[in-house]
Amino acid sequence: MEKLIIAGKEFNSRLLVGTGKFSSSAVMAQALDASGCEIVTVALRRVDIENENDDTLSAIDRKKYLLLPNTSGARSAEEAVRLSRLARAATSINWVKLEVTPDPYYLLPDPVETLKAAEILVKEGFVVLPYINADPILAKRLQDIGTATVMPLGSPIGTNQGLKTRAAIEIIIEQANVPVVVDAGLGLPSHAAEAMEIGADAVLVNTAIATADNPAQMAKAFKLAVEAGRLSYQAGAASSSKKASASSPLTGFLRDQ
Amino acid sequence: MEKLIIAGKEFNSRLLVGTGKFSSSAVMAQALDASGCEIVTVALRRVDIENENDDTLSAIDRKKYLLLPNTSGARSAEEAVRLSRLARAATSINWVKLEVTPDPYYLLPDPVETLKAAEILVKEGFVVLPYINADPILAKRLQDIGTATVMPLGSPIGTNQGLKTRAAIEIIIEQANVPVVVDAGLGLPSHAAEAMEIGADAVLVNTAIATADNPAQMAKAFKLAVEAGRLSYQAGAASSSKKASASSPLTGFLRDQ
Amino acid sequence: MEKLIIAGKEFNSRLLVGTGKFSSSAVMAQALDASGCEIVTVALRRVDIENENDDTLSAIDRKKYLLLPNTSGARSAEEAVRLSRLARAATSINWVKLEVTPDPYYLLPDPVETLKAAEILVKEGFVVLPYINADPILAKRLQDIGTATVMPLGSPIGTNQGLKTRAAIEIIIEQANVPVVVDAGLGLPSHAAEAMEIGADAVLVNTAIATADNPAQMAKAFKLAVEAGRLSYQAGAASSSKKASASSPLTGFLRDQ
Amino acid sequence: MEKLIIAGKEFNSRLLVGTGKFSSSAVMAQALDASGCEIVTVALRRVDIENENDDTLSAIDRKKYLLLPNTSGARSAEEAVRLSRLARAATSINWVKLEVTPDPYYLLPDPVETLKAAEILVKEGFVVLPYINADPILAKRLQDIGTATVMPLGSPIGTNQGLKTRAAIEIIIEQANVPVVVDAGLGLPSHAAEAMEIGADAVLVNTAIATADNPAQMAKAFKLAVEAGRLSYQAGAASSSKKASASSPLTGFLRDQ
Amino acid sequence: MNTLKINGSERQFPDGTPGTLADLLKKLNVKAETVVAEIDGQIIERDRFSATKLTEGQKIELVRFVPGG
Amino acid sequence: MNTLKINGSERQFPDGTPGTLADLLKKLNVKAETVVAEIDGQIIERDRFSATKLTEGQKIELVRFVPGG
Amino acid sequence: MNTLKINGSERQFPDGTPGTLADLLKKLNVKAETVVAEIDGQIIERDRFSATKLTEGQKIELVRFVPGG
Amino acid sequence: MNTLKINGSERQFPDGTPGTLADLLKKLNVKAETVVAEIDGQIIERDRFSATKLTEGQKIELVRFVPGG
Repeated sequence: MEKLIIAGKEFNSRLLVGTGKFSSSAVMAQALDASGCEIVTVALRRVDIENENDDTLSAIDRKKYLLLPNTSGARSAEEAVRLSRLARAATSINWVKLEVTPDPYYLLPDPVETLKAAEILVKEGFVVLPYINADPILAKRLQDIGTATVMPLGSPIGTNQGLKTRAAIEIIIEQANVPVVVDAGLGLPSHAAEAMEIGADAVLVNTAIATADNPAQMAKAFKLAVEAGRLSYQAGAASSSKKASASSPLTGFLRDQ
Repeated sequence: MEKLIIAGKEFNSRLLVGTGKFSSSAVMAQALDASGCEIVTVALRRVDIENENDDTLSAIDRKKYLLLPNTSGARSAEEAVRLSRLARAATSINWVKLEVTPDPYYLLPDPVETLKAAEILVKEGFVVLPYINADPILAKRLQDIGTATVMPLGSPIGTNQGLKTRAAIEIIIEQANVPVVVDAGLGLPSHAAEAMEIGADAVLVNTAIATADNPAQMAKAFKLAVEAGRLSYQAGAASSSKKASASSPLTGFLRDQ
Repeated sequence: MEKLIIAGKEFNSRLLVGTGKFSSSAVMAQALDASGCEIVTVALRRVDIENENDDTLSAIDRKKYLLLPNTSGARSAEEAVRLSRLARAATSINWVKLEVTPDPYYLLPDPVETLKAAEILVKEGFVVLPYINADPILAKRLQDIGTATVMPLGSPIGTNQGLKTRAAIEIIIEQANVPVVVDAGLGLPSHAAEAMEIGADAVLVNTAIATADNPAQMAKAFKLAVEAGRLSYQAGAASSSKKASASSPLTGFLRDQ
Repeated sequence: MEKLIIAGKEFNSRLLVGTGKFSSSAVMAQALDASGCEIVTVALRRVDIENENDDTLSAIDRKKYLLLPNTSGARSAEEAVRLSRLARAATSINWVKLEVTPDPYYLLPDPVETLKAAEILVKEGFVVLPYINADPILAKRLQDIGTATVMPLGSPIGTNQGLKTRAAIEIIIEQANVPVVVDAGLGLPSHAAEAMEIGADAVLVNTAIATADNPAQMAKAFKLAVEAGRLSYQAGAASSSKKASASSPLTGFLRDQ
Repeated sequence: MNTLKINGSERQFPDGTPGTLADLLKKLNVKAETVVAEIDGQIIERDRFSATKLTEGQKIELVRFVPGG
Repeated sequence: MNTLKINGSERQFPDGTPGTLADLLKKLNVKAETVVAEIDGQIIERDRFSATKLTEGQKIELVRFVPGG
Repeated sequence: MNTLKINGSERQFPDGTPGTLADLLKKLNVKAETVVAEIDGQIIERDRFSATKLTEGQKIELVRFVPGG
Repeated sequence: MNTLKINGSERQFPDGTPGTLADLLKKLNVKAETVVAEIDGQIIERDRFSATKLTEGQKIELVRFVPGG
C-alpha cells in the first residue's frame, strides 16, 4: 500500500487512533500497538494540583507514535489558538488537530470559528488538521488557506453511527487536494472500510476501539478493515447493478433445448 | 481466529470464493491465492465436444482447495439431485452447494424445490450447503433436516448491492445451529465485514472479486475485511447511540467556571 | 386514483388495516374511519366460555368494511386450512388472509406450508391472500396456482422497521400479475409511501396505527401517505442522480463575464 | 393541522415550491395549484434585452402566493446582499431566501459567506430564510442572529437523493427555535414525509415536481405526503423494535395445550 | 352425567342436557349469531345449531372473530 | 453619440436619447412594471423611472424575477 | 452406421465403433480424467470407462467442472 | 502572604515563596518535564522554569497532555 503523506511526512498506516476513554494505560498501549497506527491524538488539560497523579501518557512511546494534540474544549477560535500554542510549547512539533466545538452536547464543530482559527494557525506555521462537519465548501476553503488535511465527521462523535455523511464526503474527496481523514462516528470496521472504499485517505477512530469489550482486538479489526478498504479503492471495484448476473456459465446445461 | 467447522471439517479461512467470471485461469489462480480461501465453488457443464479445450480448472490445486461443486442451472429438485450425483462421481468427496434457480433473470433460489432436493441429498449422505433466500423459517427447516450450513443471499447474485437482507439474516444467525454463510450480492469488502460483524460464520464472494480491475488485490481486500469483521464480532463492539459523547475529558478546561 | 381490484372486486382505498392491538373498540372504530380503508383483517379464536363478553367486533360496520379473516395461529398448512373453513362458515364470503407462522418469536411465514395450504384453499374456491416472506420465487409460484394477491412482508411483523426488503419486493412487483400488498413492518407513513412509490398495489398496516398515541390521526396519516405514494408512482418520478443540478437559471447573472 | 408561522406570518401549507425547471408557465401554474403551496421561490436575473419576452412569472397569482426571491447566483455575501436589495425593490415585501453558492458544480452553500450576508440583511430589516448545509452549529448561529428560519439541505440540490443528512437535521430540529425547512434533494413524497415525521416544520421542493412526467400530479403527491408526515409527527408514532410482536391475539388457539 | 369437551376443557351436564347445540350456547350465554361451531372436526352451519343434537363425549369447538392483523 | 452599458453590454444611442430610464425601457420594449433597475450600483425605485435622467457612460442593470428554486 | 446422442446432439460412427466409452473419449480428444459420464441416465464411474461398451441409440452425457460461483 | 491563582483557584504561600516556577512545581509535586506553563497569558518555555520568578497575584496555568480523541 502506498504511503499516506501529510505535510510532507510519510506514514505507513492510514488509521489514526484517539487515546481517550481507555480503561487503563496498559489497555491503551496494547490497543495502539495492535492498531498499527503511527499518529495518536491527545488532549491538553489543566494539571489537577489537588491530587497529582503520574502522567498517564508516559505509556505512549513517542519514538513510535506521532503525538497529535487536539484543541478539544475550545469553544472559539481564540481558545483554540491558545491551546495550540501551549501544545506546541509542550511538544517538539507543531502539528495540531483543530477542534472548535461550542456545543457541549453533540460536540459538533463550528465552521466559522474553525476557519478563523485555521487562518491564524497556518500563518503561525502550524500543521493544521481541522475537524469539520461534512461541508464540501468549508473543506475547500480550509485547503485553500493551507491546512494539511480536512477531517470531516462521519457522524456525531462517539455515536458509532458510521458514515451518515457519505454523500457529502464523496464530494469532499472529489474536490480535495489534501488528505481527507474521516473523523468521528465510525463505530465498526465496516464503517472504516466503507470510508476508505469511497476514497478517504485515512480515518481516525477512538470510541469504537476504546469502549469495545476487547480494545486490542477491535484495534486489530480496524487496522485490517482500513487496509481492506484502501486495497478495494485501488483495485477498482465493479459497480453495483439492479439486475442479477450469473457467476456460473449460462450454457452447457444438461438438457436439450 | 478460531476455526470454521463445516460438517466436522476445519477451515482457517472464513472466505469462500467462486471461480466464475475470471478473465483467465492465471488471474483466477492469483486471486484464489491472495484470498487465502480454502473452499472454492465450481459448476458442472457439458463438455463442448465440437471444440474441445483444456480443462480450465487444472489451474486449481486440489490439495490446497476443497472443490465445492454447485448445482447451478438446476431448475428443479430433480435436476439438482442429478447434478449432485454427477458431481460426486467426479470428485473424491460428497459436498455440494445446492442451488435451485428456476428464474433465469434474477437467479433467485426456489424455497420448495431446494428443501425437497436437500431432503433427498442428505438421505443419500451428501454434505449439503444450500443457497437460499434470506428466509429464517426455511433456514431452520433446512438445518433441521441436516444440511451442513445455510447460505442466505445478501442481495441478488452478481448485483454487488451488499447486505440488503440484513434484518432477516440477523434472525437466521440467531436461530442457527449450523454455520451461516452469506452468499451472493456482497460487492465490497465493507459488505463482507458487515456480514461478519453481525455474526455470520463465513461469506462466499465471486463476482466482486472476479470482475474487479485487479482481482488479486480485491481478493486480498476481502480476506482482510472478513478477518476484520470476525475480530469485531468477537471483540464485542460497543453499541451505537444518538447522543454524542466526548472522546476527550470534559473537565480541566483552561477557563474558570 | 384508479381502483384496486382484488379477485374482481373493486376498492377505492389501497390501505388495508388490521384490527389488533387497539386500546378499545371505540378507538378502533375511529381509526378505521379515519383510514378510509375498505378491507379490515380479523382473527379467529376460541370463545372464552368461562367469562363470556360481548362481541368486540360488533363495532365494525360490515356494510362498510370487507371482513378479511386471517389464519393467525396456524403453524401448519393443515391448521391454516381448518381455520379458513371455519372462517368461511362464519362469514358470507370466502376470502382469507393466509398466514402460516410456526415460529412464535418472529412470527415469520413458512414458505412450504403456505404454498401447500394455498393449493388446497384455491382448489376449494377460496380467495387466498397469502402473507409471505419477500421471496420472488415463492410469490411467482403462489400467483401461478391462483392466489388473489401476494402479501410480502416489509420487515418482521410489529417491528415498525419499514421496507427492509425493498430490493426483493421490487422484483416481486416486476414479476407480479396479481396485486402486491406489502404487509407487516411498515411503521411510518413514509414507509407506506415508499412501498407505493416502487409500485406496490396496496399496503396493510396494523401495529403502527393501533399503537400510536393517537391512532385515528395516524390512520389519517397513512391514508394520505398511501395516496401520495400511488400518485407519485403514476406521475413518473424523475430518477435520482449524484450530480447536483440548479433549479434556478445558470445564465443572466448580475456580473460581466 | 396547526398553522406554520414564519416571521409572524401564518401559512396553512407546509410545502414550499420552487418555480424553476417547469416545461411551461401553464404546467407550472397547474402544479402550484395542485401543491396547495402558499410560498413560491423565484430567482432574479438580468432582462435579456436582445430578445425581450413576456414576463413568464405573470402566471403566478401574487394574491394567492407569497413570492420568495432567492439569491441564486450569488457567490459571496456581497453579491447576495445586492441581489436581496434588488429583490426588495421589486416586491412589496422584504423576504429573501438567502443562497450563497460559490461552487458551480454541486451548488452547495458557503457557511461563512451565508452567515455574513445574513447578519447584514437582518440588520437591514430583511426576513431571511437561509439555505445551508445540514450544520447544527451554523443553524444555531443563524437563528441566534435573527434569521426567520433555517433551511438545511437533505442532499445536494436537484439530486433527488432524499434525506441523506437525516442525522444532522434531527439535531438541528432539536435545537431550533425558528422553523426548520428542509430544502433541496427531496426527490420523492416519501422523502418529504420522512422529513416531516422527524419534526421538520416544512419542506421546499422544486426539481422533483417540475421534472416529473406529470408535475401537477406529483405536486399533489407531495402535498399529501407533507400532511401525512406532519400528522404522524403529531400522532406520536410508536418506536421501532427488533423483536416482532403479533397483531393477533396469542391465546385462544384451536388446539389443546 | 353428560360430558362434553368444549374448547379444550371437559364439562359435565345433567343427563339429557344440553339437548342441542343451540341449547348449549344459551346455557353458556353465547350469542349464536357471533360464533362458528365445530363438532368432532365437523363444521356446523349456524342454521343447523338447533337441529344438532349433542351426545356424550363429543369434542365441541366454539370460535368467533376477534381483533387481529 | 450617447453610450450606456446595459446589463453588461455597451449600447449607442443618438445624442440626447434616451432621456430617462422610462424612455429607455420603452425603447427596449421592456414593461416597466416587471423590472427593477440599478444605475451605477444605485437602485432606482420604479416610481422614479420617468424622473430619472440618463447620462453618458452610466452602467445600467435591468433585472426581473424568473422561475427559480 | 452407429448413432449416439452425445450431449444432446446426434453423431454417426462407422459400424462397430466406438467400441467403448474410453474409445469414444479418445476419438473426441477428451481427457478421461477430467470428465464424468452418464449413459441413459446411469452414471458411469471413471474406472469403468474402458469396460463400458456402447450400443446403438444410447444417450451419453459427458460433463466436467467449469468455473462457477 | 503571597497569593497566586493557579489553574483557576487561589493559593496562599509564605512571603518570598515559591521563588520560581520550578520551586512551585516541586512544591506541588508536579514533574516539570510533563507540563507546560502559562503566566498571565504568557507561555513559559520549560527551560526557563527555574529562571522565572513568581510575583504576588500572578495567574498561572499548568497544563499537560491527557488522553483524548
